[in-house]
Amino acid sequence: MQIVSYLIYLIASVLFIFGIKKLGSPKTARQGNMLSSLGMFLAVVVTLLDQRVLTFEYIIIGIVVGSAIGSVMALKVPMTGMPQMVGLLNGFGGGASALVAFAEFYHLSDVHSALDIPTSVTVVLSIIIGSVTFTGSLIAFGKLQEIVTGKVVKYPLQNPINVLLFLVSVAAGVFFVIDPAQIDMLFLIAGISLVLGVLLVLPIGGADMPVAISLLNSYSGIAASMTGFVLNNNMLIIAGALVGASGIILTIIMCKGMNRSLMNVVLGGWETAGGTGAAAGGDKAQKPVKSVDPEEAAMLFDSAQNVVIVPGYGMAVAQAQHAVRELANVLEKKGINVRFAIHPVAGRMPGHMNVLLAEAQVSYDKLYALEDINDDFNNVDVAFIVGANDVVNPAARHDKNSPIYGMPILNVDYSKTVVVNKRSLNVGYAGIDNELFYGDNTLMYFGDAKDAITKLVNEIKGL
Amino acid sequence: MQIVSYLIYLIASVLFIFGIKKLGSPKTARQGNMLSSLGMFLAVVVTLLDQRVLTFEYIIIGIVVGSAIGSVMALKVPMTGMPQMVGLLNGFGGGASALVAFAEFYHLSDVHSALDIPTSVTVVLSIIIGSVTFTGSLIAFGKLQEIVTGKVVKYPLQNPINVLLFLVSVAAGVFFVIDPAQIDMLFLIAGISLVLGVLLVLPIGGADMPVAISLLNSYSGIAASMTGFVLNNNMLIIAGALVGASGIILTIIMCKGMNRSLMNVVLGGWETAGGTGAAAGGDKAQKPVKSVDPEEAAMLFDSAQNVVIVPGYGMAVAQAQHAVRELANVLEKKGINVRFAIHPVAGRMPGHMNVLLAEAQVSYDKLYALEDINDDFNNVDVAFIVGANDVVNPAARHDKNSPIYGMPILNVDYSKTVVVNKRSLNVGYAGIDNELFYGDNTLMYFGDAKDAITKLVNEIKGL
Amino acid sequence: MEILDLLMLVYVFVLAIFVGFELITKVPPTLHTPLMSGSNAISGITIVGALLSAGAEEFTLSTILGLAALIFATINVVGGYLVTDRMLKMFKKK
Amino acid sequence: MEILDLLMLVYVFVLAIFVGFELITKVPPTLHTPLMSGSNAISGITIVGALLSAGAEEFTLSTILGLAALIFATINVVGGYLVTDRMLKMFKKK
Ligand SMILES: NC(=O)c1ccc[n+]([C@@H]2O[C@H](COP(=O)([O-])OP(=O)(O)OC[C@H]3O[C@@H](n4cnc5c(N)ncnc54)[C@H](OP(=O)(O)O)[C@@H]3O)[C@@H](O)[C@H]2O)c1
Ligand SMILES: NC(=O)c1ccc[n+]([C@@H]2O[C@H](COP(=O)([O-])OP(=O)(O)OC[C@H]3O[C@@H](n4cnc5c(N)ncnc54)[C@H](OP(=O)(O)O)[C@@H]3O)[C@@H](O)[C@H]2O)c1
Repeated sequence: MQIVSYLIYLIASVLFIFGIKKLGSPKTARQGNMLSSLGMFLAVVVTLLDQRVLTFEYIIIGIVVGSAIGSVMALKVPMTGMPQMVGLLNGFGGGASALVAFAEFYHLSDVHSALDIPTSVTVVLSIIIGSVTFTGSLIAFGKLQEIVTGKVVKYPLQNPINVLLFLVSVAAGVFFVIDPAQIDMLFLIAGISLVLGVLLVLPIGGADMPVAISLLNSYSGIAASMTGFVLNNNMLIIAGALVGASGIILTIIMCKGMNRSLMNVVLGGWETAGGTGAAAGGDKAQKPVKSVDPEEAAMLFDSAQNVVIVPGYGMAVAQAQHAVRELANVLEKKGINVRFAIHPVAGRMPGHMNVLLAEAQVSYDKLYALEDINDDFNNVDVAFIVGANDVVNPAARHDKNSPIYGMPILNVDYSKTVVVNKRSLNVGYAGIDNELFYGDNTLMYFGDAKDAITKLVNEIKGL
Repeated sequence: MQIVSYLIYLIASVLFIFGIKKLGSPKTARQGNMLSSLGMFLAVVVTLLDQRVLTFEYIIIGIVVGSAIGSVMALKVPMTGMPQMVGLLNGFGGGASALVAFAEFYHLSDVHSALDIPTSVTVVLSIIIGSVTFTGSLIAFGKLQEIVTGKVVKYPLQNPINVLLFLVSVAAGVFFVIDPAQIDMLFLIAGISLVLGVLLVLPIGGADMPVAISLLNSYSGIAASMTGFVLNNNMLIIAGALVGASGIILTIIMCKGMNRSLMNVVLGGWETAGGTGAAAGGDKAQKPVKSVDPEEAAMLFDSAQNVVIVPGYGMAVAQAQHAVRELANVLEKKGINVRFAIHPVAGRMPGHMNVLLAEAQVSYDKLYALEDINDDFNNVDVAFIVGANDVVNPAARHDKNSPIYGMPILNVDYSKTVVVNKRSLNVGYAGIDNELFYGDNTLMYFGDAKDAITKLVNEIKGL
Repeated sequence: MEILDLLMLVYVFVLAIFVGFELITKVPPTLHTPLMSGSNAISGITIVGALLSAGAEEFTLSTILGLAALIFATINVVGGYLVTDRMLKMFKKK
Repeated sequence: MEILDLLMLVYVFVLAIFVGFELITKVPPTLHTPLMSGSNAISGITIVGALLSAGAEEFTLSTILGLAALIFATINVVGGYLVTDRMLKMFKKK
């Protein structure tokens, strides 16, 4: 019997691996997700046949309640709320890991007199990682949902306190491993870790949350692996490791795209990040910008051959993806070539723009990655920037003092005309002014993205 | 102690993985090979510290003798002899696996009264795979070295006999697993497997040997994994699996490149493969070809802007890689742009041309893969084919009846002029005529590649 | 659990990290958001541990903890896979 | 060896196959010949088994077989790595 379940666990692990492999292409991605969920289903069924599972009432309650809550969340969340959603789900996963470690501890100490060292070490690690993930993710969710302040929260002795708390929980862990009867130690560890999760995420700026969530996602994978070590179950270890790798890689991609170190993000480095940019407001008024109204903009588009649309965080805020798609349709009907240029860190999470445009039914072969379109801006008549800012800031190319110096950007300023749609001259995520707005070939088209683009579309239709 | 050695085995496994990872780029490849050999070194050292190793005399003898033979072989073999060399080394690896399984059987039956089932199953598998690999590789070596006939050897009842032998050895294996005291069964299995290795490889045509060697390489990896199962050693399993995957992937690449199924190769399908092509000789004489002498060829090259050199198996046979490199130098000195187009299955093993040109010190950034250069032949003034034939046969594009129909080829016929150097109008590996030779823009430049190109270079220098 | 058994598990862990690393670096940026939520769903695999704890015969503290863990893990799994599927359904080429 | 222990090893095997597959499909054709000889050298890892057999205290049949295996495996390892290095040394960009 146990052999069969081991074999099926192996099959489930292989399904997880294939699931992620198939996520490598939009064509097979959905199938991959199904394979992965099939793996999960097999894992659950096999576990229910385990000899340790004797009563099913609580299980049924748990699964029904959990599935109901999960489904409602999944079907209700708007696409723009994805970052929060992942954060919240992630928190539940971490919480579950910590709870399982506790339950397993009680179970084992009923059966044997004392836990052996590897088991008690992994119980402690599971509880630490799971608890930090739980509260950390909840805070991240709160920040993105604007329940908790999005500001960088700094308080005196911040780092010393965190280090101290961490050391205390490690010490408690050591005591517990030496004498696994000391259950108080486990509670102490859990309590401290829950607090630590809050303290670690609170200082991080709201706009940096996706990095934090991705990192916590990685932790929750590692927590699952730890649970696998406790239960001596390879499948948990494999699944957890896959998630751990995924989280850490996405975190690194985001940090690279933002041109910042992970340390800088985690320690709440950029106080201005995500701010309103009052700091950079000083000399802004002096420099002249050219602005256009819907009619002029429409004429510009009408006479173009080659248009590239560059969406950014503002498109997500304004929920303007459908309007953008409408614009592309109208232009294409006029025989104009329309492409989308997607910067790797446009928006607030990796692939953010792609998901929104997919929602608005833009075909994914019209979406070009930075390296595939950047050499072609010379041939572009109109580059239309929709709520993007940092990802098109030419300072990244030449201004050594700029905080984003060295970050790869979309070279929209090389096109014949640049039309920028945003509500004001305010700064974006990085909190810095953007010289693109003052360029000779730049025209500002002010307004909320959704409104402004709807107006533009109507004008073009009227031409 | 055992913990330390397990940990170091883990490190060695990771080194093997990194070693192969670094083979992903020519810049890091050499370092990768060193990491991999460091892994092997660690594995050997740790094993020597194992409590089972008590006497060192035989070990020293074995290592000294083996290293001496191995080094001499490695340093003496010419680059053109690589396929044989790999085949031979591979055979030794397979042989070692079978011998270890035997030795382990004796050792274990000294210690315990009876072997348990998993152990005896893996002992049997190790012996079968190892023995087949051993004799199979020796025959492959012999065929390439022209000690054994390179022809497709067919005899009556070929497949039934092989199947029968295989079934007998499986039956003997089952008897052995049921009663592991029956050592005769092991000898029977080994004997049959050794014969089977010969019978399986003998029918395969000489030119198909690289496929056989690559497949046997995969087997020897699997044999190593089996030994890992016998010894309960993860490192062996991992290393073996890496080799197994590598062998099978290269085999598939070769089969795809040749547009044939693995079955077709293994069952000795193409009797004409590697033949002299008398079959296709019939209508050859009728069609007219244009041929050039060194002087005319030199003038052609001299007036070109863009030259692409396409090497094939003939370059390897003639050892003409140095002459080719000399040609490229001379042309480049005249300001002519020279590139090399490398077909994935040019030559007789994957990467064959690359190794030869690297030996002649051609910089690897001048070597273009099929997909990187194929769209550019329209802009090429002279395409110079050196001993290639099938990989430039346009029939693959349009002649549905051709055995190579559908195989991707280098579109040399799209260039302004094609100069083909080979000794005659004879066929190549696939045994089929090549319409390229009769094309309007094709000029044949007959002669052994090394001589002919040396003459050409002298003429060009003299211009 | 013996230390040597633990080491066995470490091997599995290390190899799985390599597999994960190689596969995930191949996922194109277009699919990074679904990757994030899809891999998050996989991390709900602790549901297995939760089932074992929630299904114990006697109703003990372990069962209560297990039930809570089960609810949490189920939310993570069901929510994660559904939301990922919802996103991926939208990725189309026309 | 218990069947369950064997299954543990099967996990390792399966994962290693995945790692191998992902890594090797990334090796460019330029390096396929060194890949072939380099991975062949790795298959000489049976040298570990050979050492264990050749180093047994008493001189038995097992030792003789082990010695033969050791010589074979050493040829494979030393020859394989050296010849691969010889090839790779030549790959240069100028
Ligand atoms: N994608 C990721 O993975 C990720 C993760 C973490 C951080 N980041 C960071 O996020 C930034 C992304 O760059 P980005 O160019 O996409 O965005 P951005 O630099 O943050 O700029 C967004 C712009 O959108 C405008 N906007 C806001 N609401 C709008 C509305 N309703 N209508 C029209 N415009 C509106 C804002 O200007 P107004 O206020 O004037 O309208 C703002 O300047 C980068 O700095 C990146 O490093 C990205
Ligand atoms: N690379 C691999 O992995 C691999 C593995 C297995 C099979 N194959 C197969 O091998 C073939 C490779 O194609 P290929 O175009 O490289 O070779 P090919 O089609 O075999 O043709 C080689 C040509 O070289 C000429 N040649 C022989 N010796 C010569 C010399 N001394 N000087 C000048 N020319 C000489 C021969 O013509 P003359 O006799 O007229 O001189 C012959 O036609 C493909 O069919 C492929 O499927 C490749």
